[in-house]
Amino acid sequence: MSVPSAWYLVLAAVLFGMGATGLLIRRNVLIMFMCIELMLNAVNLTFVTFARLLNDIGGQVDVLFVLVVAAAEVVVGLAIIVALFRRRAAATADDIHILKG
Amino acid sequence: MTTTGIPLLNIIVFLPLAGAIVSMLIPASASKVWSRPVGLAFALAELGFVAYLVADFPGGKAGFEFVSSHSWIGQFGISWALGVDGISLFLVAMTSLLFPVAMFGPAWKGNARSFLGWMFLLEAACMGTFLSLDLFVFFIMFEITLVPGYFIVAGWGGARRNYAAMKFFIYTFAGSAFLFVAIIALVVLDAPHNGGHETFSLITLAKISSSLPHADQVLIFCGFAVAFAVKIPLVPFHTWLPDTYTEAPTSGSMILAGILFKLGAYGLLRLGLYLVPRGAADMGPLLLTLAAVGIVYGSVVTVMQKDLKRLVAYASIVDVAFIVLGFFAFSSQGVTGGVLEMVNHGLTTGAMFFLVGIVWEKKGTLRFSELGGLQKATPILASIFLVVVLAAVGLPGLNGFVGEFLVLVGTFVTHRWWAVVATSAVVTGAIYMLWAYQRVFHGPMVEPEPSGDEAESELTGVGGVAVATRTKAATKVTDMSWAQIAAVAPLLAGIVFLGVYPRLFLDRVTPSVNYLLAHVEQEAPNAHVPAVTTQHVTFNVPADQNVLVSPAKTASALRGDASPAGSGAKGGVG
Amino acid sequence: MLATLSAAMLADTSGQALAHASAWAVFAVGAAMILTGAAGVILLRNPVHSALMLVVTLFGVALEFIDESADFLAAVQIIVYAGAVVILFLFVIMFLGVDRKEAIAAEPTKLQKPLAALMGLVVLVEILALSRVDHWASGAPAQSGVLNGPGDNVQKLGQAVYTGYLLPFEMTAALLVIAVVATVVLSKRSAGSPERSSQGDAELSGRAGDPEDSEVSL
Amino acid sequence: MNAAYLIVALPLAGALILLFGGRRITDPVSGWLATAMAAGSFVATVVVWATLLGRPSSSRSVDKTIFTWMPVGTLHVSFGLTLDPLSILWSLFVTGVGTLITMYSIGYMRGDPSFSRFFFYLNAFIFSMVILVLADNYLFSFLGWEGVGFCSYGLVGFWFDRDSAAVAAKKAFVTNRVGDFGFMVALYLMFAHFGSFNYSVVLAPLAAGHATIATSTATFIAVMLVLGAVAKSAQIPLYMWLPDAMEGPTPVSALIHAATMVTAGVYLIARTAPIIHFSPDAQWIIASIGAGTCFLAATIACVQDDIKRVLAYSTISQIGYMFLAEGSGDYQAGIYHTVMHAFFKALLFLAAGAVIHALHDEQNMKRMGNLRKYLPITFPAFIVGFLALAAIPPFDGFWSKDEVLAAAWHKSPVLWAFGVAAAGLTAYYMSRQVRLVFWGKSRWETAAADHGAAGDTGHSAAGDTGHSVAGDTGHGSVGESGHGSGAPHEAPWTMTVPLVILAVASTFGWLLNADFGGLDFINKWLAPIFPSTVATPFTVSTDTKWVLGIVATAFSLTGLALGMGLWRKAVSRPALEPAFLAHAWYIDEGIAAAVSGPLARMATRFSFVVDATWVDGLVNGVARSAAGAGRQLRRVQTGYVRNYALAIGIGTVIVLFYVSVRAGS
Repeated sequence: MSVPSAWYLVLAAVLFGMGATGLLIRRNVLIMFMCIELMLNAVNLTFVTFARLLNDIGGQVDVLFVLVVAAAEVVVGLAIIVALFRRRAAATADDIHILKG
Repeated sequence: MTTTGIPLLNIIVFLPLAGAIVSMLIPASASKVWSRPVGLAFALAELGFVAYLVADFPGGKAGFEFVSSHSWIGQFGISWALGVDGISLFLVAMTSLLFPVAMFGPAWKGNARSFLGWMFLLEAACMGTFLSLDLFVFFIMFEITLVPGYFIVAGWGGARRNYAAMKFFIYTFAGSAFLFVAIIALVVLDAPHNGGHETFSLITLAKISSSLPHADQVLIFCGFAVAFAVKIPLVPFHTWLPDTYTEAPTSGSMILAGILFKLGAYGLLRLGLYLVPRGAADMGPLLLTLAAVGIVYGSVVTVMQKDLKRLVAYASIVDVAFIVLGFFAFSSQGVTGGVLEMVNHGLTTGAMFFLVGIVWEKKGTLRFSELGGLQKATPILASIFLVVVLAAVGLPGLNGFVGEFLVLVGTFVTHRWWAVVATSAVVTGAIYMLWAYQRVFHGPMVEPEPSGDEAESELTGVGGVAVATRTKAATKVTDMSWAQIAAVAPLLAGIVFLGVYPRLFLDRVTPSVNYLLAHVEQEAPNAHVPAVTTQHVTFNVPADQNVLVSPAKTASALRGDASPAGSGAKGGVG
Repeated sequence: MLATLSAAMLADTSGQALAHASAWAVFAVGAAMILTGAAGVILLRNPVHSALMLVVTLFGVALEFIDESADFLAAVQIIVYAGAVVILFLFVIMFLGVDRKEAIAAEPTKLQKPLAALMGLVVLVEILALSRVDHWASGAPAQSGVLNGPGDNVQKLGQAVYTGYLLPFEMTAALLVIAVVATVVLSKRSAGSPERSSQGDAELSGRAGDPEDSEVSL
Repeated sequence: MNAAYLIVALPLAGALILLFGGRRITDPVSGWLATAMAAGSFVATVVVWATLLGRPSSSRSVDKTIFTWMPVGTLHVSFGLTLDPLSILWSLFVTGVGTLITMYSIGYMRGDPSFSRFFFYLNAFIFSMVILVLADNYLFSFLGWEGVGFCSYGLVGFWFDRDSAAVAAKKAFVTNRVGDFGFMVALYLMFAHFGSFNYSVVLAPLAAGHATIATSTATFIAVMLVLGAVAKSAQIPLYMWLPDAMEGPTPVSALIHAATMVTAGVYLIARTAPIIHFSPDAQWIIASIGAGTCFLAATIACVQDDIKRVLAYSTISQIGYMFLAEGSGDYQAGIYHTVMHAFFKALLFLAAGAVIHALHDEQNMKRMGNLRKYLPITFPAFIVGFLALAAIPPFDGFWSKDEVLAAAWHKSPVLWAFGVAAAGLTAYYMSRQVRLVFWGKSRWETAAADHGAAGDTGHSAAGDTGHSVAGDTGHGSVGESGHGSGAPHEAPWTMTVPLVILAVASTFGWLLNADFGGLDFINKWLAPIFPSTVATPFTVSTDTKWVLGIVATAFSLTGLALGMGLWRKAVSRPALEPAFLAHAWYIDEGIAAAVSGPLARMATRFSFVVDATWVDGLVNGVARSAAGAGRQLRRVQTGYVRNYALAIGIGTVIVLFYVSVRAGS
């Protein structure tokens, strides 16, 4: 038989954890976006694994949707970044803290 | 809807609102010419309608008259319900009388359109509060009063007006949170006893008030009590009052002291006693004690004030404590006296603040150390002030005495030592009022010297204006103008009339009060409403035994039909 | 190719061992790619390098998809992510000229980094712990169609998407349109606005006014 | 009987006209208007009296209700008049003396800028006083009670621009308010017990013997009412206001603070006799207060320098006699003395006013002297008043005081001893006064030289400054004769006519209640008010009366002889004028020190520390702590997106932890 599902799930969990950590550690907005992509991929991996485990095509369908949403998100997010950079050279996320109380 | 076919109460509530809108709509260019006449017309029209209401109100009836009820938010049992009974009748009358005086009597500067607009809005809200028969309407109206109150103080007040207005707003608004919770709790908890339907109707809620558990009633009453104690204000919730009154413009002080106080006292009576009688009966002794403490404490604090307006403000604390004392005596005389005190205090304090405002105009200061000997230059002002002072002190023949005496005698019947303690105000009241009068009007004429003392001007709240007016004061102090005399005349007439012939008032109030007390007696066995039959009273000195033994508590006795045996002839024929 | 191969191996009982071994091999390669790439993304200081490492991760994920016989998704993963998204990232990086190295060591808030690392670890542990919980899966038969039935993966996926998942599918379409519109609006330069205004700088960095002013004190 | 309404209505009308007329009613007109109204009231009283006299003695009580005042529940109070022997008797001398003094004031107050205000107060006073007396219930009577207090306030502080007058006015009012406290508490208990304030409900059944009342209740009501009476009548412990009240114009002192208002307490006690009857304790209290006051005030009067203050303390002392009589159960004697006192004390005050008037507002006796040569009418009038007050037969005071002392003897010889001692002192201080004022050297000539600069006592100095107001605008004949240069001169006829009338009354007034020959009109007249169920009758044998009368007269004559002898030439005798007496036993100062010291400090602390710091501070503390918490919490909002993300992450971790623990179990 193929590799047990647990391995995939552990792999996905590790990937998710790395993505989350990276999101919190890095200050470059673009890299933070990449970390989000990592987390999304971890989720996708989980979906596919469960689809196989449960013999359900729905998991793969969900992955398709996540792909679409991720694409849309990246597009809009990058547009925002471009708009921000146009107003000022905000190299990092920490330069923007207008909400400081 | 009404006996005469016109929706009188709706007119009374909405006419000032129309006045507010019209006042605001007058263009700025025409404001100088038109604002005052148009405002006066509205205020007098309102007064006319209220006068018609008073004249048309049937004497000797206990229930609500002129009731007007329309469903508003049906699914929650909220309706636009107005009605008037003996208790609210004269509060409405006083409101309609005091507002024109406050609007057009004292001098005020600034934007006439918005000033009159706020004042009319305030009048409408006050009318709505007094007349509402629906808790939802009551709450909304009660809260609306804060908005114009805030803007009048903050817009036309003294040097520290922003501080005062903010304090006033936050204090009373915090109290309102309790009111809101109490109302919601009452409505929700009462719903199962009303066939599962929520209702905000005062009358329906009162009918089922006995089915509410005792503990719930106490809690709900506490909510009411806190909210209204802040508004009244009862010691120790009073500290917003001196600041607000001192900083408010003369008109604002008149309205705040004359009418806004009464909203709280009225609420205590209408919501507290009427809707949760058992809670009221349980907490009654506490409020009585607070009132008695307030009378003594307020008197002591008032005596030492150094500023005329602050003194009048603190004196108000004593007066309103009398109102609360009367309410929670649970006797016919006490509650009626309390209601009369509400009207009295409106007239007296309204007039007092008006006159204080005139003193301020004349001298540019209100500190006692800078005043004195005014009677020489302003005999008419001094005489009118003296009448008002004597009314406040409780000289028989003026209104203050009737209310005070009824409150005290009514309290004595049920809680005698509280009454004895409260009577001490007769002495202290004379001390601080006459002291103030002496310092302002008697003695040699004092010419205030312009001083650069910052702390001083901050205390009196006069700021830079003082210096400007002082130079004027140094030249020549003139007596009151005819317009000012005309403005205060209605209040004086009320003061004298209620002192000499309060019967017009009492005949209409007493039935409602007795009805209320009968309700309390029936719903709350713990209230110990006396049957005002007095044969069984014994009083032992020095041991204070069971002082009041009244086995027969009959409703008829409560309504005042019964007279002591063998004395009916004299008392009744009268 | 690999997919068909492995599918054939699964069908063939005699080749079970081989299939088993190859599946493990694929998994291991994919896992290594994924972890290396992810580590590269979060640790490399140059954004361009990070983007390239992201590609490695995406390819690794695609490998795992193949290993799990999600052929279509593997293809889409490579086309959309590696082909479009990462290119977009690189384009923006180059376009904006922000391929400067980031000083990862410097951190304005002290606790941020250790806490973040700790949190990542705890999340990992918790997820693993949760994966031990098995009573959430009901084991009920699939609702949206079986995965292992006849027909190839693309056919079954298409069947599901255009029948049971039609409405969500349409909504993703709407979402994409909205995203396009949003992008156009966001990137459009408003007329007359200066390229980089000092005022904008102040606004965004929160230094427009001293916040102490707005205190309400009683 | 409808004339009764006129008794009340005429002074009221006069007061209202003068109030609204204000300064438009000029100098003499308002005075004459007020006099006419008072006289009309007197005439109406006489008519009512005559009508009552025409009735059998058992039906001489008529109630007339005007309208209902306060109807609330069982409380039912009316404006109503009761016309009975007691109220009519009081009304007679109030309106009678009131008319004379109003007339006297026309001359005395001439030229005062607030002339009509003065007469407004006088008429208002007479109105209030007749209300007090004629009311048919306690509450309406209380209205008059407070009304006279208000008029007293206005008249004592009439020259308001001098501080001493303003302070004295306030002190009088506030002290009376202490008494009102007692009055009001008595009213509450009366309502709680009887359900009414009407004399016909409260008193009539008791007086008729139909009802009884528990001793404790009777004591409490009586004691509380006596507290009111004590304040109004300036008895121990609330007498301090009366000497200060001499700051008012002299006619006011004569009318309000000697003849009428201060006897209101006597009236109240007489009226309440049916209740007091049930309380021996209360009777003892009243008698003791009376005896104590009459002696204490007499001692103080011996050393006063101010001509009016001597008379003021004398008034306090004499009212003590009235209380003594009432406490001893002989109400008629008390009332008899009240009426006689009204005559001779009004006479003394008016004569003193004439003296002051003649000396341009000099009130210090030490700066008078030898005035008998300059005041041909005032001098004999003053002497008549002096003899009457000193209880020298056959003048008024002798007869009435004799009856009072007989009653006191019956009650207790100790009380009697106080009374007799006070009688001796009275004769002494009055002869001292007469000596200082009318004999000796003309010290006013030198005094006039350093007029204003001098001033041993604050009061005479205050008198100077106060009256300079009137003097500036031409104060009657004083202004004409010029300051200090001209000799003292007799007052105008409007002032002397009342003097003469009162002097005649002081000489022959005693015939109204002579103890012999069936002339005891007052006793007979009042008999229906004080039946045996109200005042237990007692008789003192004629022999005892003789003895007592002779002893008392001996004391009086001794005092008179001592006073006349010791003060024949001396102006100052420090040994006889000890400071503690001049300072009235330091009682007033002691109270003032207590009030302005610790009490004021406590009040100040309440006002400016407790209220501002604690009560307000508590509330502000809540607000401040909320603001402070906000200020601290604000730091969490760094504005860094990653911090927020971390917070979200931590929250997620916590939720996941919870879920895994719960789900794992």
